[in-house]
Amino acid sequence: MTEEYIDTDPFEMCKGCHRRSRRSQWESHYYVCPVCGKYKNVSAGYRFSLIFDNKSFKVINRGITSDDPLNFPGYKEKLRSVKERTHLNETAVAAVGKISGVKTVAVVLDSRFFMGSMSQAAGERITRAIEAADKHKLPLVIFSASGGARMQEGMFSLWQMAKTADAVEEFSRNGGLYISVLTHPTTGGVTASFATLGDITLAEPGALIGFAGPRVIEQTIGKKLPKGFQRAEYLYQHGFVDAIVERSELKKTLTKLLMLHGCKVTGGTPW
Amino acid sequence: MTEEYIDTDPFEMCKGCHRRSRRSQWESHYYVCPVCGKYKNVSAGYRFSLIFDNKSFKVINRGITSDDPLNFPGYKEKLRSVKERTHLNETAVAAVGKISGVKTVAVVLDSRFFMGSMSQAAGERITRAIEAADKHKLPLVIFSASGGARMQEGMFSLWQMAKTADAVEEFSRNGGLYISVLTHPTTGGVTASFATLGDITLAEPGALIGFAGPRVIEQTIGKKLPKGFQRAEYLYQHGFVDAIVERSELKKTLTKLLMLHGCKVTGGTPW
Amino acid sequence: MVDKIFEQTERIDKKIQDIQSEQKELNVSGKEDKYFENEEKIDHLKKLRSDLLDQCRDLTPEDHVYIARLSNRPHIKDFIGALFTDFFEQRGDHLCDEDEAIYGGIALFHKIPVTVLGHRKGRTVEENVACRFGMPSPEGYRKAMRMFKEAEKFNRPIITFIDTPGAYPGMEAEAHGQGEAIARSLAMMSHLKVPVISVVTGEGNSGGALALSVANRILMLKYAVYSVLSPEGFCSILFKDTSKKTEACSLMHLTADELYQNKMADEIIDEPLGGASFDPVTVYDELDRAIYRNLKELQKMSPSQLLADRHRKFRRI
Amino acid sequence: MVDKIFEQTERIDKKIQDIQSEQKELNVSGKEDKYFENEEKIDHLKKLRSDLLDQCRDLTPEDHVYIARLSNRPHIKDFIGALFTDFFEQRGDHLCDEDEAIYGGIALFHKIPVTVLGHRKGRTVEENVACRFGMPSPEGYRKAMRMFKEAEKFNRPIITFIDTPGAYPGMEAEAHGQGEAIARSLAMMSHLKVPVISVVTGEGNSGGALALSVANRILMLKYAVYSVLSPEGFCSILFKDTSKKTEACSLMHLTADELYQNKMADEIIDEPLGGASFDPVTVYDELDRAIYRNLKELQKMSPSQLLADRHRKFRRI
Ligand SMILES: [Zn+2]
Ligand SMILES: [Zn+2]
Repeated sequence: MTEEYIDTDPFEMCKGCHRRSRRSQWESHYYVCPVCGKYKNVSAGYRFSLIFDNKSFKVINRGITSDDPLNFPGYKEKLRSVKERTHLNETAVAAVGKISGVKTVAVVLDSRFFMGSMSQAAGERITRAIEAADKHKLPLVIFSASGGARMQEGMFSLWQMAKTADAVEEFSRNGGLYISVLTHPTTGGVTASFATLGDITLAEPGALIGFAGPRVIEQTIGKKLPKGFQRAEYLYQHGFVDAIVERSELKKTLTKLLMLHGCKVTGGTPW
Repeated sequence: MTEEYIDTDPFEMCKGCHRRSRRSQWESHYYVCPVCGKYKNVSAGYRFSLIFDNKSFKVINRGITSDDPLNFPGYKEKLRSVKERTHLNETAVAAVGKISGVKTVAVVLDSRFFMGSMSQAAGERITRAIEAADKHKLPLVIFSASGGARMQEGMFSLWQMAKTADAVEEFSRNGGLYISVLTHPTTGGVTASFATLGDITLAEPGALIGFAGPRVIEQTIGKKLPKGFQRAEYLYQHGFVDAIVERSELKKTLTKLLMLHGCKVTGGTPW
Repeated sequence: MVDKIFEQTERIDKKIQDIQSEQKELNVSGKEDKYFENEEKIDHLKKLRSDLLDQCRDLTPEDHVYIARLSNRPHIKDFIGALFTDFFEQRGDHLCDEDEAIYGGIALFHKIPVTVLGHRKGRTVEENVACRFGMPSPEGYRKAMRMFKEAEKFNRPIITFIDTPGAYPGMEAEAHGQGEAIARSLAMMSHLKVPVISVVTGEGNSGGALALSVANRILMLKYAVYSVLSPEGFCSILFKDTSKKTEACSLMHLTADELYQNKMADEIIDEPLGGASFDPVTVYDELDRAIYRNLKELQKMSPSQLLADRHRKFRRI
Repeated sequence: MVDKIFEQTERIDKKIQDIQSEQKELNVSGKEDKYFENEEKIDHLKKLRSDLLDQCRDLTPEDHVYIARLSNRPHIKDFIGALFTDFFEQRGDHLCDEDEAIYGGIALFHKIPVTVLGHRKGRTVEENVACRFGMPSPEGYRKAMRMFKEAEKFNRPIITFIDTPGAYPGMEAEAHGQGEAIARSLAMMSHLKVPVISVVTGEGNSGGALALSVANRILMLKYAVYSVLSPEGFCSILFKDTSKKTEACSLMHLTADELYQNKMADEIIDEPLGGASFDPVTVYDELDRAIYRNLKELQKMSPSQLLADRHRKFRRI
């Protein structure tokens, strides 16, 4: 499965330093800018291939796609054009695969699809993934990224918060292990539901993580926010994130955490 | 039962305003200074007669008295002299009686006995009172007041914190109702154990309530504490106390709370 | 539109009051001509007022938002005062601080001990500031969770009142984990073993409203609104243009009727023409009956049935 | 007394080191006379050192307090590094803030996943300040409670390391409920369904130490102390005179031996003459064996047996 952009330009620009690097360079650096170190958003497929053994995994719940519950003017058309442009069909993709030999359910929110906004379909995919992990007693890893609610779906979007939080709580009460990985940006309803309910919370360096958006806060308090506020490092400092993990170290860290929670991992302890 | 000081002077001085008022005046004002409103510490017997119907109650666990577990020089003698002077035999007194018809276990810490410091005997009396409430499924009310640990009993004093907290937790898990009433002063280990574990926390006006003593804090931070810090009103403001209750209103408030927790109270709802 | 009507009714009400106080004096002094002249005036004004309010039969969603936010609309303290007895306030999250934007405690509802709580906007300017106009900090949600847990321990039904512009977007709120506090409240509510009834009384915006309304039954006052975000926020995100509020309100499906159609509101509590503030008592009466009826139904369920019932409600969305 | 001995041993150690580095050069340059002369000096110094430490066989309780507080004594991070593998740090109370005075996470102990945590004093000045010399705020105790709950969920044994002058006496700590945080930790620990082992490694003072040590087994390093309050605080309360520290230390029954006699410490971990810092590895070895043995015993118990065992321990005091 591939969901990468199709593009023939062999170079790609960094949104941080605006320097262009070769695609091969980006790839060998895990899509972290070889020049300035800024993290690039990556696709669900890439995430899965990064953590699952032999890049092998099975996508689940792919049939669930966004509806238009409020008959919102222009939404159907926009959905269609975003799907065509991004080659994605929803912001959340779920898959089952093995992490160092441990069968695991993983979900990735892809912020390139409607800025990772929470739709009914995304909420349903996430909920079903949690339910699958619960049913089969598998560990759960969710890579969050979201700009907030899908406005065009109104309350149907908002209620996904309750639905997913309910599912995580049930999973947790049944003893399930849930590792939440916060990636850039994780804001709004996603931050206020499943993303902050992990047993372990990891974050990628520099990721923006918060409930209210920085602009809204600035408008409310009437001043500029200090540099670094709501960044992964800030949350680590204040203890809402257990560890900041480089993308290149992610699989190792997940493996270690699975082992520490009693899973039988294969292939030694390379940390 | 009476544990009042025996004194023939018909007047008594207020420690707040240093004015002398008639004993009868003090009594009709619930031992709140008729001049300045400062709360006077009162005996366990007085507390019981204030809350229990017909001033009728049965003291329990009175046989448990302070030992000298560390063979601390002079402690036995000091215990003897304090007992003689105060006509008390320990800081904690427990009793069973009816509050507006509801059979209830109550404990009072009397700060006139060794400044209400926690001894092994006091901890044992409190624990047994909690266990009695648990066994007979009765509500529990504890009036705390303490200067901290009984130094002469060392670790035997400290461990009363764990013992009493354990008892409250067990009582609570079995569904028991515990109303904690914080009176002047509640500090140290008592604050850090049963006193702050109530389902409902009440406090008397102006009571000093804290873990560390004000002097220790001032020494640590190197400046004077602001007026009102660690007072009942401050804790109410910061949400660690549900209500500040005048002594004259105490029985009414307890009755209301018993009723709100499903107890059948007698005599209407006079609030 | 409705703001114009309310401006006029307010003026008329003022006039009626003035004349009525004059009438009292006239009644004493005995100037009958003037007295009857005034009576006619009053009748005329009342007719005017009634005609004006008649226009409120057909309100736009934006009008609903306007009414939902009226500061003279009944607030949490009014509802508690009218529907409950023997209220005992509970304070604080017992972790960090007291948040006045959430108000609640224990009370009797038809002699049944319940935990009742909700957003508090405050009425005076001082109260507004203390309550941040009903926008809770994480401490507020954790205070609510503390009350939920206690309600569960003592097997008390929970009744929440929803009226908030949303969670407070401030620096300290973020530093203290606003997102996680809301998430934990959602998770906890979803698994409460006691009946939970939520009443949307004013505006229910965003996660800040949802955090207190994962309920078995959601009742909405006729002019209350409940939405994914404030219409202003919605405009700025979707249209990058805050002037399109009228359009936004229509697109958002935020009125009680629309939510009822979408099966998010279970019941609508009628309000008089012009809204609850024109006759709060009738609203209290209907709300009282509705809560009582729903509570009695829910009390027949076992804890696991209550959980399943709540789960179904949110799972199917 | 012991401070004088340590001053001298430190000087001797310095001299030995100086000569030893000189020896290396001499070895190369081949000046044999000087070389053997130095060897004799070293032997003599080592004898002196050993004689000095011999005096540590008979230490006063005050000496124990001195040793327990030595900054070069093994700290939490040393113990975790020596006794555990695959440590993963957990941060924060997820309520208000991170408190560096409590340090901990998940790790393997003999391939068994455990939750390990304890007080952290820090070693450098910056660390000392960040950790408030091991004096936790309420956030620290709530962070510990978060770890306790997770340990219980995943059925992980808990091992805590005690080394604190007490809970931090500051304004914010009081405002955030220092007393209640400690109380809740005591209550929670008393009812944990997993094995809990506490190791007093340095000084364990007051409720701040007890809050992390409501354990099934309490092990104490030979020179660790555990007491109701710091000896200084004890003096100022009981004698209104801080110069009586020597007497206070003797009266307080705070040494491992005395606590063992009073059945508060279950086991004493031997330390070399002069204390753990003179040879940490032997201490790690013995501690490792002791924790392992106790853990294996506790793992045979059911959750309710573990609770009953812990309850008995504290109930009988
Ligand atoms: Zn770059
Ligand atoms: Zn006075």
